[in-house]
Amino acid sequence: MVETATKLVVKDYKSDVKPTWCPGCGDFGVLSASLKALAELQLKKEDVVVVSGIGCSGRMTYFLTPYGMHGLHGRAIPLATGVKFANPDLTVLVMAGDGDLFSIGAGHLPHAAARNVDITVICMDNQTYGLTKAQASPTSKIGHTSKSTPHGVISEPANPVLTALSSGATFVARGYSAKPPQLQDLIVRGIQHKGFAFVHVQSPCTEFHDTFDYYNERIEQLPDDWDPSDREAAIRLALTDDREYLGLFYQTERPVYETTAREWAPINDEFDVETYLAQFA
Amino acid sequence: MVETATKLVVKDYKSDVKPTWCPGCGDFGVLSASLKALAELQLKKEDVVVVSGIGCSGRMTYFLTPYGMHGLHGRAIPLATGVKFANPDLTVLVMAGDGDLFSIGAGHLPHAAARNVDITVICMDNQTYGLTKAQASPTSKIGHTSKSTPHGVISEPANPVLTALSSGATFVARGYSAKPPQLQDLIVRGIQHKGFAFVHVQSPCTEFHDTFDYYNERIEQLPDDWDPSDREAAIRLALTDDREYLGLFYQTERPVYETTAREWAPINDEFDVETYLAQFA
Amino acid sequence: MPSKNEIIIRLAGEGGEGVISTGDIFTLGSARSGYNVFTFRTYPAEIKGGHAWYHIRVGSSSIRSMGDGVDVLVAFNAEAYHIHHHLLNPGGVLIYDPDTVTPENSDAIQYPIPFNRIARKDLEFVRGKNVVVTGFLAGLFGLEPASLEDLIRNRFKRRPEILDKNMKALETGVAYATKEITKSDPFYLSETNKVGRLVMSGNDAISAGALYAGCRYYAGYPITPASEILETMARELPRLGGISLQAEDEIASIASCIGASFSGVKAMTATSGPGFSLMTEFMGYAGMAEIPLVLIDAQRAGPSTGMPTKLEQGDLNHSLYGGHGDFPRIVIAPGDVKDCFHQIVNAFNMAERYQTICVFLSDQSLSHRTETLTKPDVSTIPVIDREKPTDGDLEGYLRYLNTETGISPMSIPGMKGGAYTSAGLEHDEAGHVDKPMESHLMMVPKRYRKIETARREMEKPNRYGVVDATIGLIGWGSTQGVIEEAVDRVNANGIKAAAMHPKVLCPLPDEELQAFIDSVDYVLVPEVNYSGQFAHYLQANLNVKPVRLNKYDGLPFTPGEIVAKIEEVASHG
Amino acid sequence: MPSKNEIIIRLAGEGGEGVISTGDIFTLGSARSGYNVFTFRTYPAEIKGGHAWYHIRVGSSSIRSMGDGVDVLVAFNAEAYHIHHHLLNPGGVLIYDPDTVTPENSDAIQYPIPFNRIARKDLEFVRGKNVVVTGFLAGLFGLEPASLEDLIRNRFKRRPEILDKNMKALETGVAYATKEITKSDPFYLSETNKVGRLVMSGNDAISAGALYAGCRYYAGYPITPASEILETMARELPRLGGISLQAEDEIASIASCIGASFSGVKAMTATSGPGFSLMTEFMGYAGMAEIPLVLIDAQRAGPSTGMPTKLEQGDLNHSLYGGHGDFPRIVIAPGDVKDCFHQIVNAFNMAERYQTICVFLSDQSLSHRTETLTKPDVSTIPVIDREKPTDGDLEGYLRYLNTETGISPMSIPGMKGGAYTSAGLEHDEAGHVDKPMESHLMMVPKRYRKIETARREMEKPNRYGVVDATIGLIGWGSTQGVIEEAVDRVNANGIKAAAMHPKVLCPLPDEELQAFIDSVDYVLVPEVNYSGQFAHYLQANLNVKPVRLNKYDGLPFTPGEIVAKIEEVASHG
Ligand SMILES: Cc1ncc(C[n+]2csc(CCOP(=O)(O)OP(=O)(O)O)c2C)c(N)n1
Ligand SMILES: Cc1ncc(C[n+]2csc(CCOP(=O)(O)OP(=O)(O)O)c2C)c(N)n1
Ligand code: SF4
Ligand code: SF4
Ligand SMILES: [Mg+2]
Ligand SMILES: [Mg+2]
Repeated sequence: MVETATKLVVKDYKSDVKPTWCPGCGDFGVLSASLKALAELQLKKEDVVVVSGIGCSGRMTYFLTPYGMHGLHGRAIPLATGVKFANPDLTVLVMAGDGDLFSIGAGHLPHAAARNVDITVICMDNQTYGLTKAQASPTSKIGHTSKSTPHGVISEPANPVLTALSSGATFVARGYSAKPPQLQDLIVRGIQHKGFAFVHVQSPCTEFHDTFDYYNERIEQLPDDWDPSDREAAIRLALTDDREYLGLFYQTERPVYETTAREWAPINDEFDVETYLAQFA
Repeated sequence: MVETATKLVVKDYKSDVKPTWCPGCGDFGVLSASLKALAELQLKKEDVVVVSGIGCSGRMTYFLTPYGMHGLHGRAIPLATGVKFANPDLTVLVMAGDGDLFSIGAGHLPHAAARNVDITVICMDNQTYGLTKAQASPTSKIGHTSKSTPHGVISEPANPVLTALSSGATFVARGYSAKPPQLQDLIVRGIQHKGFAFVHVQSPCTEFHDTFDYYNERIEQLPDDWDPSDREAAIRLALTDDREYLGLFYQTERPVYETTAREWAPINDEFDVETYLAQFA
Repeated sequence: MPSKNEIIIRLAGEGGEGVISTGDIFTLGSARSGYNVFTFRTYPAEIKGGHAWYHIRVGSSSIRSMGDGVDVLVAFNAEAYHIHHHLLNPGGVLIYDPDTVTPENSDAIQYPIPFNRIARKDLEFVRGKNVVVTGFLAGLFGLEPASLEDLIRNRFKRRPEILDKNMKALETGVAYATKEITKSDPFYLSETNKVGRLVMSGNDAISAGALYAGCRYYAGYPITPASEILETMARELPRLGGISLQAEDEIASIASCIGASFSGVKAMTATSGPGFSLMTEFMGYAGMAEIPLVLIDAQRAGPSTGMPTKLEQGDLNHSLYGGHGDFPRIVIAPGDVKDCFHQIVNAFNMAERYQTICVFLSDQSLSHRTETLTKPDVSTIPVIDREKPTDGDLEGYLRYLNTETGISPMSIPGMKGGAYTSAGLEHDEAGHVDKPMESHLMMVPKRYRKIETARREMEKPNRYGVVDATIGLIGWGSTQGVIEEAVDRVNANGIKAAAMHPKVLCPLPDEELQAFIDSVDYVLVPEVNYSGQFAHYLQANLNVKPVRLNKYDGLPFTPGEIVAKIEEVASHG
Repeated sequence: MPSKNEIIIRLAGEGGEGVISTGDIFTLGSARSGYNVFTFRTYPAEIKGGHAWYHIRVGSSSIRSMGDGVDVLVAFNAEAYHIHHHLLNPGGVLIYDPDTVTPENSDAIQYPIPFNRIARKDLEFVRGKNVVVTGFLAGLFGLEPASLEDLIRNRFKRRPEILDKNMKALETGVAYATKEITKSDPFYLSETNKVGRLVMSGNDAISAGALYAGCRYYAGYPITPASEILETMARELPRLGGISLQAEDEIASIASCIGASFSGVKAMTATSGPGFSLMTEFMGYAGMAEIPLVLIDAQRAGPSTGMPTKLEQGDLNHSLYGGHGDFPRIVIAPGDVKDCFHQIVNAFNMAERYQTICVFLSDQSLSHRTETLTKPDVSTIPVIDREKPTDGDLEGYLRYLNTETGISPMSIPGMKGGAYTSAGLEHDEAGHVDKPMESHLMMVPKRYRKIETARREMEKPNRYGVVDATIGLIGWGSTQGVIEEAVDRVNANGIKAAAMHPKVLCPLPDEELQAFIDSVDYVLVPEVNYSGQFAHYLQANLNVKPVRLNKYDGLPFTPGEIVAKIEEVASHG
């Protein structure tokens, strides 16, 4: 059958480059969930662009076969915005670290969320700066000692899910790299969602800040009867800090920027320079 | 009496520079409330530093007699952080625009709030870019047409109070430039507050986007029995968009960064270079 | 008295008082009537208050600069009179409101007109003052009122309640000039021909040229004097299927342009100094990842926030050298408004062909000035697209193929077989990052080879002026017209001078420049900055120790300033 | 066979395999035993995997570079053997694990040692492999084990469970060298004197010097190869009453430093290329508002993310020219580790005295290399504070007083009568911004005058080498030692060469450099970048067309490379 012949499988999305992550790194779980999500959606690899930041997490693009942009530290979201705006037919994913998205890049996420750009942002949160070898990150917990905080962290940790919710993201979820099937499902639904989707992933750094045990103890699924249309309730849950909820916190529909922006005028692709210049005659 | 002789009055804080704002500009209300707040607190002008951004709002420093830093667009908060960290005895105010704080500077406020830096940030929100002559700002409402959005704004407006609340600010209030006494009071309490205080001010731009009527209709005081210690309730109210609540939304206590940071070690101001170098011998 | 049909007019007064709008209407009216115009305007960085002025040179023959001095000063208030009256040329005209200005004795021709009183009392329309003045000028210099009427009708078409009042104000101004005063000046705008001319600002021409070049993605953040480009693109792009984004800052602006260009769409951002500095890191990314991008920097006086509404050619250094590490870049500076159209197309062509960042240096005077120009003949202005891989290339596709020209065919998302990861890390031909040292040794020269290719292929600068010149002027950017005017003037007076004004500054057309330098005895480099950035750059690259002429008061050169320096050089020679 | 007491050792293997820690322990052990050391290390930008190596030159006389080739190669795996074995000098030694490496026939002396098996089987401690190797090297070259034992004790003092295992591993390694193999190489580290020497990395010396200079505020964002400075400052500043901040990004880092400096505290930030580019806008602010600030750029290979763990002197252009507009800046590049201490104090002194941004250019090799040095004699290194207003100045205080030196006394918050607004807008002497054009005409030259004052007052570069040199080398930054070594070597062979190595690059000590240039026949400028940024800068400022020697493979020069170029120049001469 023609159909089975063209069916895309995980291997089609996996590049020949061997991941350079440390053994056990949480990012492997994110990679495998992403590969499976792409296969589940049967996306053509030439129609997908993965934009990454700089960090261990940012190496992701090299391990995948779709188009990739390994961008600059903190700037994956605005890069991805341009990729998507220029060609809305593309599926655009951002895969970046907690430092990338919530430290140096903290100014961009709220704007992309407010615009409801139709991209899916996956935050690979390890509560540390992996690539630069173990400084504190904005999501590091109070008291965490690291190379850059020898006396312990004294800032309130960033709350990625809360930030996404209060910035106007229309899809907000949390996964865990030790639970790839659920993560795969959240990524699939994030991609399917029309609008700005944010998937927060707890993805521990086994080399410098192994929090697997910590999370294994604290994770909890959202209640079965969870109503993802209730933003206030989602915020309330995001504020809880003794439990780490997993699942789809919130989803809503709102016009997508790049669609609305093109609806402003009947499109006439040709630029008629003579007519245009006539206004200055 | 010596006491009355040294009493500082509004005039002591007002410089000789005539404000260059347009007649009726909301920023006049912020200026007068600030002057009165400084006088109410009897702060010595040499012990106050006002750090401003770039915009009509940013001109504030020139109209005041305390020390001032007219900084760069979007960077008033990190500048003020350094001013305060270097000398915690100073009273440090940030006075900046909506563009300053929530567009180009959006990445800084959450970090200063998380650190609980003991500064008071006053956002002079006119929902437009005044100084560059009327482009849309992050707080412009959907549909607002401006020079840069001839077809209308299509991004969800930023919600400064909500952002401050979800970033961990320990004091969050809203005033209105047409209500200077309340604004004065909020600024006074913001300054008195030990930690990161955020005062959102609706301060309309009469030249390009006059929203006085709009706000006059929509403002409402927080209920008398409002409990400013309830963060969830504050967030709920911040999410309301048919009414514009004024008053102190939220206040809490948390360790202040620059205090805690100095508590790490018994302080010995002298650097003994010989002892220090001995570790490398 | 012979009539003079070229006039230098300066309107001056309080910002927001109508100085700028009077200037705009009069300029456009003159241009529509077939005259050539050239303007300069400046106003305080504040919205209201402060001192603003508008300078218009208008005439029937070609006009290339602000000219020297002022023939006609319209002083809206006493401060304006005091600041500008000493600039009046002999036989010049002073127009003022006798209720606010008391001129000293001077040999200027004086026309008092109580425009404030006329507006307030006669017209009961205080804000009509500027239109009264416009009418007065039209009446005085014989400009057909018809084109002004059209302009006013257009300007107020959505506000009928004040349209009539403004028409009345215009009429009153004209009548005052023709009936209430006795014309004793020689200035008269005679009939002229109207064919095929446009009147545009630099920012208008940049936007038009960008759209013509195929720009379909724009992102920018407001900043003086670049904001009009954002505003035009926001209006025009949607109907062309493009998108314009007011980004959250300049970093996001350039980032999203790079994303869009990666997606295959021609992209541009525009800013001024502070934003340009913020874009530095991404300039290097475009250089490293080889992504075409046009970055317009409308220079204003720096450093830092500087003087946002004043002129300075102060960002050449940053264009040429800004950013960490070694990477290739194109730098282009247009010479006048017409050239803005031409050179922005060139900028896109070069960005696309050489797949890197192209910095386009306009400035406050050029972006905001209005000039008349002949309509660009677009049939002579080719549009070049980046090279894409062929089907053959896509088998075993190597994004960063190490070619002789340095140019590697660039695939775009959607192309099957073309997938690669664009990288700011050092990478090999395939884009892989695992052998950085070997890659660096191959890729650094490959990237620089594109610049050598560009140097071979690009338009070369022309020589202007007499063939046997002993003094050679080398300029860049918006000073082209004023330099050429100065050259003409000294040539007419027996000093042999010539000029060369390269538009592409990087790569530098070094052969042509060196030949020019070698052909003269003295080289003079006039530029609007303190440190002599261009002179320094020429010294580093060529065999030359130029005489420098630097101006840094925030204003453009006048031809006389350059003439004086040429004469000084000539007399020391 | 005469024994050689200088050895060039290279350890190479998989990143994370212990290459770096073996190198560190051996280097420190040697230094503690009184030898001089000089290292270079590089590893992949990834955390795990990839190829890493550590280069140590150790000996009893002064050591100024990596040296040429390799005397002793320790190949941790086959790849390491293949990449590096051709670098072995004649009579060199190959140390390898016969279980993983099969060397080709060669004249190298071969010492197989099955360190993997020893660690796994004999010691039952797989991770002890690197300590076995360390012990082996100590045994082989006659290093006293005592200092190594101390180091290991220190390193594992908080993990007693593996301390003993490591001590055992060390012992086993030493024993293997002395008992299991027959030493046939000439290398032997003889006794030496231990007095008054330190062993530090560039980043150590920078941090120490900054603390000595009075730096009490630090803000930075992690980045290779600057992060250790943040880490040191975070540890040390609190007990000195200072604060160190890991900021949210580099813009906030520099902003908060400028705020702190405005408050009167000496402030510093450190970064590498990408962060440096992001700081561009604030460099101009410091220049315009005249705020003292030290900005360390530990250069790495660019452009863009480039090669984060490799060397390049690629950010000189950005230091000199980066940023919009014309503003004065100081640029300093230290020559070696000891000089890092000296020059960072100088950087603070100059930043404070001239109230502007001082860029301090370290690089990946210098920041991360370990060198032995004589303890700096701080009594000869003055610390200068900024000029503050006197009580007299505070009457009618003018923050930006237009003085002859360009330096205006700077008040700080808390000073009564000293209040002013620091401005990025152009301002007059009081800091007022309402007359920008007049102010600009006064203030631009005033700000530049500080640079002329600095040029007069600053330390001048020394000449190194023979007095009657015909070839002059001019270098900058971390290449000082290798250039001097090359000069010594050619001088010994009859070529007359000399070198000048300015530390303050801006203002350029142009008189001294021109005199040096004029005293030789040829000028050679070696630098670790492709485009020759320093040569270009010299050409722009001086009368010189230097011969260039550019290296851009991410590694430091070896003396031999420079010697070869000098010989080439000499033979063409
Ligand atoms: C502008 C800039 N600043 C700093 C760096 C250095 N840097 C590289 S990755 C990184 C942080 C990595 O942390 P995170 O984003 O959490 O990613 P992770 O490595 O933990 O996956 C930093 C600071 C850089 N590349 N660019
Ligand atoms: C980096 C940079 N980008 C852009 C500008 C231009 N600019 C000056 S003020 C301003 C926005 C002003 O808006 P806002 O912050 O809301 O202040 P307002 O004038 O409305 O009080 C902009 C974009 C600048 N000065 N610096
Ligand atoms: S350092 Fe941490 S985040 Fe980076 S690859 Fe290793 S385990 Fe993963
Ligand atoms: S433009 Fe608007 S914000 Fe600016 S001074 Fe005028 S009224 Fe105020
Ligand atoms: Mg991380
Ligand atoms: Mg505003």
